[in-house]
Amino acid sequence: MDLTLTADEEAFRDEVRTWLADNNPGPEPDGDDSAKFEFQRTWQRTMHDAGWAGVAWPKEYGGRGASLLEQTIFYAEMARAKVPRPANILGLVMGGPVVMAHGDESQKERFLEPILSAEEIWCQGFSEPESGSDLASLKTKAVKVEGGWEVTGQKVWTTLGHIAKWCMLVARSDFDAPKHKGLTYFICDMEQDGIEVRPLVQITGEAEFNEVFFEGAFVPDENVMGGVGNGWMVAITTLMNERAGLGASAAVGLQNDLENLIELINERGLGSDPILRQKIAALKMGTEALSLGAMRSLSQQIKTGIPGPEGSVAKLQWGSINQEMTELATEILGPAALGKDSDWGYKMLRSRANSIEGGTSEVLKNIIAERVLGLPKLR
Amino acid sequence: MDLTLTADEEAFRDEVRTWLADNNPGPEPDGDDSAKFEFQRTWQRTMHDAGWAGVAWPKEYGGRGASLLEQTIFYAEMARAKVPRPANILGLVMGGPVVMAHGDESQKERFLEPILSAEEIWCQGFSEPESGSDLASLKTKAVKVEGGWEVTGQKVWTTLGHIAKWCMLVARSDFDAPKHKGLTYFICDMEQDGIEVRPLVQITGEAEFNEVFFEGAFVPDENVMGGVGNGWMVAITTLMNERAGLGASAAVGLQNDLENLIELINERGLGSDPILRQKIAALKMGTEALSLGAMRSLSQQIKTGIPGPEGSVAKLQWGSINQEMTELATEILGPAALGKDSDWGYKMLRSRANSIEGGTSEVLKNIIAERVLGLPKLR
Amino acid sequence: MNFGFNDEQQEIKATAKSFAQSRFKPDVVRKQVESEPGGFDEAVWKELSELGWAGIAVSEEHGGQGLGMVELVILCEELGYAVAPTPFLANACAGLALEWAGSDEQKAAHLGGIATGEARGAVGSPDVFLDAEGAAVPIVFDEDGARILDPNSVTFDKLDLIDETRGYSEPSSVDGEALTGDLDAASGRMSVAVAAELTGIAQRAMDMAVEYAKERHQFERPIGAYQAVSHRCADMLYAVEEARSLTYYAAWAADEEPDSLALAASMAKARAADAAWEVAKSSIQVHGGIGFTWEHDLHFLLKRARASGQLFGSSSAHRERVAGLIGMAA
Amino acid sequence: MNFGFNDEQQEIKATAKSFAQSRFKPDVVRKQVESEPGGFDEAVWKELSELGWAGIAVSEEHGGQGLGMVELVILCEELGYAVAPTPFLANACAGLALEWAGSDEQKAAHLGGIATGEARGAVGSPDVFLDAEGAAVPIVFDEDGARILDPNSVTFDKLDLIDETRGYSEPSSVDGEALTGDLDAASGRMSVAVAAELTGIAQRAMDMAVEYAKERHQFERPIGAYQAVSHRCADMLYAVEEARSLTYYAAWAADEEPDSLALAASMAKARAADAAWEVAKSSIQVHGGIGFTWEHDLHFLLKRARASGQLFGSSSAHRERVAGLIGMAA
Repeated sequence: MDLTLTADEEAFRDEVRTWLADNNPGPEPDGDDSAKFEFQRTWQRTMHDAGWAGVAWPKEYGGRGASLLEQTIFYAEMARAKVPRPANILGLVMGGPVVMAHGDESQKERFLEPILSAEEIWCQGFSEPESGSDLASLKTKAVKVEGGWEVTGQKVWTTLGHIAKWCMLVARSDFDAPKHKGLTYFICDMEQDGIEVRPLVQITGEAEFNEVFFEGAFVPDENVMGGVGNGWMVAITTLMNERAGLGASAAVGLQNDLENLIELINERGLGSDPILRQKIAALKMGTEALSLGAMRSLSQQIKTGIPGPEGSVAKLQWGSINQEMTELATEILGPAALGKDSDWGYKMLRSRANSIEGGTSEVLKNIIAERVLGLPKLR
Repeated sequence: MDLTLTADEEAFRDEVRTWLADNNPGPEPDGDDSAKFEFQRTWQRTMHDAGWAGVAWPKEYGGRGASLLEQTIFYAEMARAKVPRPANILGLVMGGPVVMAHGDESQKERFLEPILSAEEIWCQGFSEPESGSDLASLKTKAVKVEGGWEVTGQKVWTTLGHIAKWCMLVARSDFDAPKHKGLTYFICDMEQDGIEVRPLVQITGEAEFNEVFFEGAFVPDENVMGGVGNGWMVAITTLMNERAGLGASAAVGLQNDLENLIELINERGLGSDPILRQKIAALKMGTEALSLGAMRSLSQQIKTGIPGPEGSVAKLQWGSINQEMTELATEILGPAALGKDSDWGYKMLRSRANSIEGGTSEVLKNIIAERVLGLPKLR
Repeated sequence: MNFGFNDEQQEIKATAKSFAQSRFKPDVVRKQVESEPGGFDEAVWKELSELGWAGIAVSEEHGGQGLGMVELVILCEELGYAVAPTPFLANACAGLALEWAGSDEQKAAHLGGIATGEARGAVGSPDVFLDAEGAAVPIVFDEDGARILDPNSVTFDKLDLIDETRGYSEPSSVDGEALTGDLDAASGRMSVAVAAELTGIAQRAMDMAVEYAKERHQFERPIGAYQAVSHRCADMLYAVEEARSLTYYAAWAADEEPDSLALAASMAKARAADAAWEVAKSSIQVHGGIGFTWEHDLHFLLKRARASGQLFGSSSAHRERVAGLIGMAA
Repeated sequence: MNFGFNDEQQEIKATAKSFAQSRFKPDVVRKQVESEPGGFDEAVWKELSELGWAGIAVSEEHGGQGLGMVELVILCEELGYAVAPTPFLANACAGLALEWAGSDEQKAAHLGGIATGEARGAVGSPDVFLDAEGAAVPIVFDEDGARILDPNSVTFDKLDLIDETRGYSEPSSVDGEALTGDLDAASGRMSVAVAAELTGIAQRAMDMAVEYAKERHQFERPIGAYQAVSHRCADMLYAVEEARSLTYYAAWAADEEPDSLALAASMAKARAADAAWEVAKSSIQVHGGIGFTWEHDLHFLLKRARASGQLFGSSSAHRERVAGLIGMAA
């Protein structure tokens, strides 16, 4: 057991840290979302020019081909340096990987480079109003037509739907096949009639997500990913990518927030409050456990090559720690935290979604019970 | 809304309170269980001679025919006066009521009086090793023979099984009928060969319960209760009796314990500990809510005549409050509470069963979800 | 002993329910919030006042109904259930403050207008006032006591809080004419009124969760058939019922057993505040994504629960008070 | 970076597991408790010592294996998993106390016997000692520091605690020869050793719950198919894994990054103590009635979890310490 970095690993970390220090564009601009987004796009270009955008991608596809550990170090350093997230995040962590895993040569040729350069933004069209946790029950239908498919239906929770060029779209191409079998994974061009994108306003008052309405939208045959009828399998591997390696960087984010909270508490002269001290200690322990757990599963994965289900555990832990921390912060701030301009107040409201987005806590616990503990599935 | 007692109710309470003050036999003797039990038997006789043993029973059966409210007052006063429980508790709250509800004249003639006088002790033969929550899956079988039934199987969690004269026994008399239909409710004489009673030692080291093994035990036809094949219905009504009206007296018991705990805390100079103050206040609020909830449902029942499911809620609340309180007390006492002779230590261990006995928390929540909230049953 | 409503109280409850649910339909509340956040409909306030509710707990000699806390609590709970944008609570609390802590002159001067709703009262702290805009009798509570502010010399700067179903503002000054009576008697009752509103909010959030759990299907079952959801709903029920039991008891104590008020009020306020917040959060979890959207009504409940929960003392402050009142040595 | 065991550590773990599970089979533990509560099998202790484990973390110059806390933690976890009646922990803690806080003379005098297991060490507080009966080097820790007691002049009165898988006693006197070295370095490591034992207990309680949830059927389903049970088990998993991550980290820090030991040790001890207690309770709930019976092994875990959880400071005391170490102003 050795939790220190090897010389090489340390060299890599220093390289990352130095580069981030030199190129950190600073906090995102206030004001309208499109300004924020252009800021993120520029930032991703900067990253790409230095070869960092595709840190996890193989060299052959323009990535850096970093090892699992290096990726983790990179994401953790990003969180540590508090740099913005790259504009095309879904393209980088989901779109690219799925094209590399399931795409043919021409698809790789067509899609990969513009993802790295943030020239073409990607969004995800999985969830539907009637299919939140139960992906296999998707109803959006794709009908075979001359040279391609015609898609009709509604998707929801589509981040960047209004800006994206491409949508990772899972739709039902065969209504006679059993639930899981009838789905196909498409790369759908968002720039066409027959697609309407409406912002979905959250309880925080902002609109991170969209609803997307498909009314006979066309997808050419060459944009089918992984073959007709394989949509379920392709989508699942993509979802795995979403959760993998989350732990380490998430923990750094929590650690940053926790430090701010402790500062806040001390400023208000509450540092000696025994109840607060117990709660802060518990949050610290949870944050450390999350980060250490990520390192343990990473070591495991490096050794065995198999990604464990720890992503689900980490997601769950992160969500509950974040909810508890933001709630505690707002309790301390009192009425001030109820102001619409309060940063902690916003975080507190936003955190309510942490136990829903990217897999509800209930679904994650099912996964852990079944896949980790081997408990029987409820039939 | 009026939470004060009417003149009559107050008169009744004063009568009870005075009588209990004059006749309280004091704490149970230490030492062996049989001494304890005889003490309880004598106490029940004293109660019966004054007409209190059957406080809830109709006058015609030797009871006092007290109103629902009077019963509640009586039980609360018993808890308040910290008098022992009557020896034949199961006979009084389950055996008697079931005979009165489902028995014929000769059965009433035969069974009721000796219950009140504690001459004949009753025990309950419902649970089996394989059937804890799932009563309908009982396997103990009753085979028709000349003049009666021959019973073979095993029962568990049988309080007083070693002392009881009669066992409220639910067994499967028809293996072809659907689960719920094939059960019959018997009053089985425990004083016969073919019945073996073994003490069941708990994690506390004592044996409150027994395992009872039936090996061709005989039950005459006249001891069938409510008719062959009606066992399920008869048993369910009995279980209702077990939980009804629990709240009020349970709350008094918790209130007594809470006062002792506060005294303990103050003695140790910990009364000003902010964390303890929060926890104690929460326990007080839970205890008050339990007692008030019992009064609310009682008023409801008096008005509508229908007993609500509040018994299940109260059972659940009581259990969790008792578990939290005993745990807190042992934390405060530290290592001293780990002594086998520690009263709080014993209570803490014993409380672990509160969320299991008389309906597990899981089953109670199912009941509340289905019967109170009308949520769909899991099929 | 009858821990239930008498006929008159039941009639009040029935009327209040139908009034609240017809005048403050979800889409009406939404329109109010989206068109004029923090505002309310004067016409509906007039209507409500004409029912005598503005002065339900104001003594008859001062033009009120002369009813008690139990009756007031019934109204607060129903209006809370509807997250009604109305100055009812603020006005009622001002009435309680004057009724229990005001001098005869102060009562004579102000209670009449509060009872008719034509010269509204409002209450608040130096940081936050409730529905003070346009109020004739703003009363501030702070560690120095309570004072009636002069609406002509004090201005109220609107605060943009997450709860937009009610008007929050900050007073430019907190100087005024002191209330010299029994402030605990007043603030205890004010806490009970808020506890009732919070109980109504918790009940509504639970009802929405239960209804959704019956309709929504995932994996070929209504989600309410899964214990992760059904047991969550069962937990909501205890929270709601505990809050209600303690709140009704506190209201009754205020009317019939004032010695118990201090303890009862703190227990009620702490429990109801926690119940409303926990149940609202839990209801969002049951709803999943849709519960996190602006277009769904749950967030009005969540935000009101948070804001009202902090009025007149946090839950931990009230628990701390409870501990002292039940004999924990300081 | 490799947060996993190296080959030697894996070999130790494998040996420890098979040793603990063969020598401390459930029925063996039960027989020990029922025949001689608080006692242990000298022969097995001798065997364990001959494997070099009694002195695994004792420096080679004093006859030990000279291995680190990581290796010690592996043994503590496996022995905890088996709720083994053995003086291993007490002896190991005494070794740590001397190794890190003893003078050269004290080390020379006592570590040898501790390393061979022939002159056992034991640790405790003025209230409670662990397996001190027959120990040659009893060391007391209290607010005045730590002292080696003279076994010939001190008697240990057996305490009848609910945990009968280990010997607890009270010393007749706590005077002795002071340890003058770095007591924090010693007690931090002692806490980590206990945290490891507690992690093993939590793991065992979880394994039993999961196994039972797969076998036990109610209402025509294995109970593990119900979310009330399966999500309970999932919650156990985080508790166990959090305890393990923090414990391994603390052990590593003790060996490689001593500056982090104080914080790491308190985090590990607090988390592991709570995990063991919560998981043991939760496992009883999964088992239902049978889990409440003496004939089932769960109560040995529950009671050991409670007793070990209080060694060297309660969880809240350790959290309090954590708060101070991460910058909460006193």
